[in-house]
Amino acid sequence: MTDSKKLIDIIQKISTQIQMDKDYLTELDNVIGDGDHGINMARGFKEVEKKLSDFSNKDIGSILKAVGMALVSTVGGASGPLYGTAFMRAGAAIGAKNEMDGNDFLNAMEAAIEGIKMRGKSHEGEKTMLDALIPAYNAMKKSYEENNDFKAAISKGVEAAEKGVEYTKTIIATKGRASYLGERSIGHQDPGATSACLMLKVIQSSL
Amino acid sequence: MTDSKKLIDIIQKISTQIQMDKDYLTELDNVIGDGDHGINMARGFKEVEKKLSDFSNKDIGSILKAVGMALVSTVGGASGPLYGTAFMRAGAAIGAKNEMDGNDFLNAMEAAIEGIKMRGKSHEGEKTMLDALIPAYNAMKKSYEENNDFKAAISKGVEAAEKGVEYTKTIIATKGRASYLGERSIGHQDPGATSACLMLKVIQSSL
Amino acid sequence: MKKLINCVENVEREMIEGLVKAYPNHVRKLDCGNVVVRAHKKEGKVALISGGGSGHEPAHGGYVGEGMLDCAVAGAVFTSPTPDQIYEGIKAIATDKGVLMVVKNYTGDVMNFEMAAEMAQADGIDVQYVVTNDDVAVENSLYTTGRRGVAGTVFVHKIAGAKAETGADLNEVHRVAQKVVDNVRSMGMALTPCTVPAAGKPGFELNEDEMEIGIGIHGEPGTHKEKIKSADEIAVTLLDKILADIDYNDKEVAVMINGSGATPLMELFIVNNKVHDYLTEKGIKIYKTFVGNYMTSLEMAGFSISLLRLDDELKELLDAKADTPAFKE
Amino acid sequence: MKKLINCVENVEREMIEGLVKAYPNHVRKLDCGNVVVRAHKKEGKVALISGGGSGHEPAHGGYVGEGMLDCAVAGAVFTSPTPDQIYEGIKAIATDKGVLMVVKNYTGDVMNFEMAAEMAQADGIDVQYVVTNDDVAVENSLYTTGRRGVAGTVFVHKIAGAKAETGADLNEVHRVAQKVVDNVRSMGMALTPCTVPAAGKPGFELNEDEMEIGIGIHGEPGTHKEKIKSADEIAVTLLDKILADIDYNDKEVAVMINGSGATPLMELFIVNNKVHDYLTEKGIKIYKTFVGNYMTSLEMAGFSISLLRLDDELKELLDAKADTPAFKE
Ligand SMILES: Nc1ncnc2c1ncn2[C@@H]1O[C@H](COP(=O)(O)OP(=O)(O)O)[C@@H](O)[C@H]1O
Ligand SMILES: Nc1ncnc2c1ncn2[C@@H]1O[C@H](COP(=O)(O)OP(=O)(O)O)[C@@H](O)[C@H]1O
Ligand SMILES: [Mg+2]
Ligand SMILES: [Mg+2]
Ligand SMILES: [Mg+2]
Ligand SMILES: [Mg+2]
Repeated sequence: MTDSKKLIDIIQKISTQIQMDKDYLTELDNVIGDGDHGINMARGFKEVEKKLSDFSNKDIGSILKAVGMALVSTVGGASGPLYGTAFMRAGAAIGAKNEMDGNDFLNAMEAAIEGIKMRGKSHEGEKTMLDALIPAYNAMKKSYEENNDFKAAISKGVEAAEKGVEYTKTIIATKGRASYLGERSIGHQDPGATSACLMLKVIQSSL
Repeated sequence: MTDSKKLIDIIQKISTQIQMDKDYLTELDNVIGDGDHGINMARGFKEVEKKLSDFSNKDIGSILKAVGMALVSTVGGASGPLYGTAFMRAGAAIGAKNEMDGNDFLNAMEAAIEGIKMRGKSHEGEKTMLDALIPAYNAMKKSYEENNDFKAAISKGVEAAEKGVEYTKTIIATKGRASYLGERSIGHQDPGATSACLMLKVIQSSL
Repeated sequence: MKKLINCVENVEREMIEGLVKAYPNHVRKLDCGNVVVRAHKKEGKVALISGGGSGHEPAHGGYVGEGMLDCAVAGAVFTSPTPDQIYEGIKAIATDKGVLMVVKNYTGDVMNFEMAAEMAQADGIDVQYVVTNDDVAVENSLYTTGRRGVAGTVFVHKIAGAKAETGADLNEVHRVAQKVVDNVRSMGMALTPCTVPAAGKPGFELNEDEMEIGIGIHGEPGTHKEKIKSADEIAVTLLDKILADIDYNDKEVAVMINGSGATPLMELFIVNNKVHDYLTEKGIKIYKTFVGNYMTSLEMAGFSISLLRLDDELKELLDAKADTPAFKE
Repeated sequence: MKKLINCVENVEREMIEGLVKAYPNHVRKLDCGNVVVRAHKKEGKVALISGGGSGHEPAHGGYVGEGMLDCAVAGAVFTSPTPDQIYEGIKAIATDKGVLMVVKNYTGDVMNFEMAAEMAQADGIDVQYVVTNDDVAVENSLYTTGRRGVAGTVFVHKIAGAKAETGADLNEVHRVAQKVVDNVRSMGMALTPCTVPAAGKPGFELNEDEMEIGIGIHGEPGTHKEKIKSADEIAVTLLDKILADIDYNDKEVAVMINGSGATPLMELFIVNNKVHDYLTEKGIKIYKTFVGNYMTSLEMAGFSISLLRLDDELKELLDAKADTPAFKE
C-alpha cells in the first residue's frame, strides 16, 4: 500500500488540507465548542511539517510516533492528546516496518481508535471524531476482507466517515465541550469527526 | 419688576426649561466635554423644584440663596459650584427684599458674575458661561440706564447672550474640560453658555 | 477585532513575559515555554500546579506565589496546555512531598494533565490531582463530561495552597482541595461575547437586548439566551440555580463576584449589593466576599457568582497569608 | 447600552453599598451620601480624603483603608461630588492632625473640594490639599486649566497614605504628596468609548480600525484619533510622550499599566512586556510594576501608563503596608 516515502508525502498532504480547512473547522467548533479546532489542528500540523525532513530515513512506526508526539506537544485542547495518542498507537502497532499493506493499515487504525477511546473515555455515538473513525474502520475492514483491495476499501471508509459526520448532526454530544450545550448541539456537525474524515479523504486521493 | 411669588414662578419655569433641554445640553457637552451638563443641571433643578413650596413666605434674597445651596449640593461638576455660587451671591446682593426692580436685578447679576469669576478663576473669552452672562449684563445695564425699561433691557440681554453663545463657537476653550481639546474645541458651542442663555430667555418670556 | 496585541501567534508568550517582568520577585518563566513558577522554589511542601488555556488572566499565572500555586502552565488561548509543558512544570516544582494538580474539568485539560502526570510518575514523582467542576449551569449527568470548572477553582488554589504551605502531606492537601471542590458552586452570564485572537471573530452573537445565561469561561455560548434584565434580577437568577444545587441553609459562605474581563467594577459592586442582601434574607451568613476579575474570558462582559460553603478548617485556610501577583491576603 | 445595573439614578449608591457590603472590615458608608470611610477610624494621624466622579472604580472607595485613604467621596458618574458631601467626609475623618485632600485637576473637582475645605476651615479643621495633574496628553500652559489628574493619583494615595500612617504632621504629608505629584506622569489611549448610564450613549465614536490617543478618564475624546497600531507601537507612543516631559535618565521608577475597565489583563501584560523592555533599553531602572484596573472609565477598553520617579523616601513609602479593598501591599 505505501512506503515511508509515500507516507511522508501523505502526511504533508494532510497538513496542507488541514491548513486549508483551518477556518472551516474553527467555524464548526465555534457553533458547538470554543472555536479553536481548526486553529489547534493547523498549529499541530505546522509543527509536524517542520519535522518531515527528519523522517526520510525512518521506518513507518517511528514516523507515525513522531507525528503523534508532535501533535501531543503542540495541539493542546482535547484533539491534541486524542490525535496524538492515535498516531502514537498506530505507530506502535506497525512497528519498525518500511512498507505497510492494507492489513497493517487496518491494524494501525484499530490501535488508533482504541487509543482515542482509552484517552477520551469515549465510544461511538457521542458526537466525536470516533463517529467518523469507527464506521470508517468497520467499512474498510469489511471491504478489504472481501476484496483484498485497499483502494476500494479506503473509498468505502471515506464514504462511511462522511456518513458518520452527517450522523453527528443528529445526535446530542455527550463528550467534549459540545456536551455542555445538551439539546442545543443537535443539528450541528462535529468538528473532530470532520477533521478525521478530511484525513481519510486525503489518504484516499493520495493512493 | 418682580416679587417673591413671581420669582418662584420664574424659577419653576427655568427648571421646566432645563428638564426639556436636558438632552440638548448633554449633547453639546458630549462634543467638547464629558457629556453630562444637561444631566447635572436637570438633577440640580429637580432638587430646586422640591424646595419651591418652602419658599412661599421667604424674601427674594433667601430664595435665591436657597436655590444656590440646592444647586451646590446636587449638581456637582463645574457647573454646580459656579451656578450655586452665582445664585447665592445674587441672593446676598439683594438681601431681605420682597420686591426687586431692574436695578436690584442688575446688582444681583453683577454679583453673580463676580462669584463665577472668583470661583472659576475665569474671565470673558474663555468659552464658558461667562461669555453669555457678561455681554448680557453689559447690554442690559446699558439699555436699562438709557430707557429705564426692564422688559427692553432683558430683550437686549437675551440678544447679547445669544450672540455670546454663537461667539463661543469661534474660540478655543481655556477653562473647564473643553480646554483639554485645544484647537479641537473650535466650532462647538459651550454648554454652560447655552444653559445660561436659556435661563435669561425664560426670565424674558416670564415678564 | 480591536485588541492591544502585536501578532496573534505571540499573545500567550508576550502575556507571560509581561507578567514575569511585572512581578519578578514573585514569579519567573521557564525557558521551555509558557510555564510560570515561583521566583524562589520552596522545598518541604507539596507543590501545587494548575493551568489551562490562556485568556483567563489573572488565572493562572497571577496566582503563583506564597500561599497559592507553585506553577501555572498556560496553553494557547482557551486551549489546554500540552503534556510536555505541564511535565516541565511538574519537574521544576516537584519536592519530596509530591505534587498536586488542580485541573478544571474540560476534556482537553483533564487529558493533557493526565498524560503529564503519567510522564512524571514514570520519573518517580508522586502526583495526585483534583478536578474542579463548580459550574451549575451544566446539568450533571453520568452521560456527559460532567460540569465545567470555572471561577470556583480560585478558591481551590487559595485553600489548597494555604494547606500545602503548612507542610501537610499530599493526601492531606488533596483532601482539602477536594473538600473545596465538593463545596463550591458557580454560575455565570454574559452581556457580550469575546474574540479569540487567532479566530478573529466572536464566539457567539447577541442582540443589543439579549444576554447569554449559563456561560462558561471559554467564550462558548451558554445554556440559553434571554432578554436582558436588571442586575438584581440576573443576580437572583444565578443565585437561585446555585442555591438549588447543594444545601446552603444556615451555612457560612465565601462569595466571589467574578468579572469576565470587560465588566466595570462598578457593575460587579452593584451585583454584590443584591447578592449580599439576597443571601442575608435567606439566612446564609457571608464570611468573606471577593469582587473583581479572578477568572476571565478575554474581553467578555459578564460575571459569575461563586459560593463556597465554609467550615472552620476552610475559613482558617481562606484567611491564611497569600502573596501572589493577583491575590494577596 | 448593555449594563449590569438596575436604574440609572441609583448606580452610584448601589455601587458604594455593594462595596461596603463586600468589605465590611475595611470600609463603611456614611448615611448622608456616597461617602466611604474606614470601618475603624484611626486617630493621631493626618486624615486623607479623595474622591471625584464615580465610574473610576476601584478609585476611590477601593483605596480606603490602612496605609491609604481615610475617606473617598463619590459623585455622580464622571461628575465631581458636591461640597456638602465632601464636607461630611472631612468631618467624619478629621483628627487633630488635620486633613489632606487629594484632588484631581478638574475644574469641577477643584471647585467643589475648595468649597468643602472652606466649610471645614470655618469649623476650625486644618485642611490642606494637593492637586494631581499627571496627564501629559494635555499641553501644560498658563492659559488653560492645566493638566488632568489621572491614574498617577493612585500613587499619591499610596505614598501620602503611608506617610500619614507614620504619624507625620500635615505639612510633612502634604510635602510628600506634592513630591509624588511633581514626579509622576501618565498618558492614556482608548480602543472603545464608554457610556455614562444616565446619558445612554457613548461619549465619542471610533471606527473599527481607529483608536483615540491622549484620552482622559471621563469618557471624553482624547487629543486625536489614529489608525490602530500594534501594542508595542502604542506603548512606545505613550512612553515617548511621558519620557519627553520630565527627565527620567538614570532614575528608578514605579510603573503602572492601568486598564480602563474593559481591557483584558492579557493585553495589559502584553503592553507591560514592551514597556519593561523599552525602559530597560533606555537605562531606566524599574523598581516596581503595577498592572491592573486602578483608575478606570466604566467599560472603556484602553489603558494608561504612569511613571513615577522614585527616591529612597518614596520607595520606602511605596513599599509600606497597605490594606484596602483594592490595593494590598
Ligand atoms: N472524549 C472525547 N473522545 C473523543 N473525541 C473527543 C472527545 N472530546 C472531544 N473530542 C473531539 O475533539 C473535538 C474538539 O477538539 P478541539 O476543539 O481541538 O479541542 P477543545 O474541545 O479542547 O477546544 C471534538 O469535535 C470531538 O470530535
Ligand atoms: N472655570 C470656569 N469658569 C466659568 N465657567 C466654567 C468654568 N469651567 C467650566 N465652566 C462651565 O461649565 C460648563 C460645564 O459644566 P458641566 O458639564 O456641568 O461640568 P463638568 O465640566 O464638570 O462636567 C462649561 O460648559 C462651562 O460653561
Ligand atoms: Mg475547541
Ligand atoms: Mg460636563
Ligand atoms: Mg479549546
Ligand atoms: Mg462632568
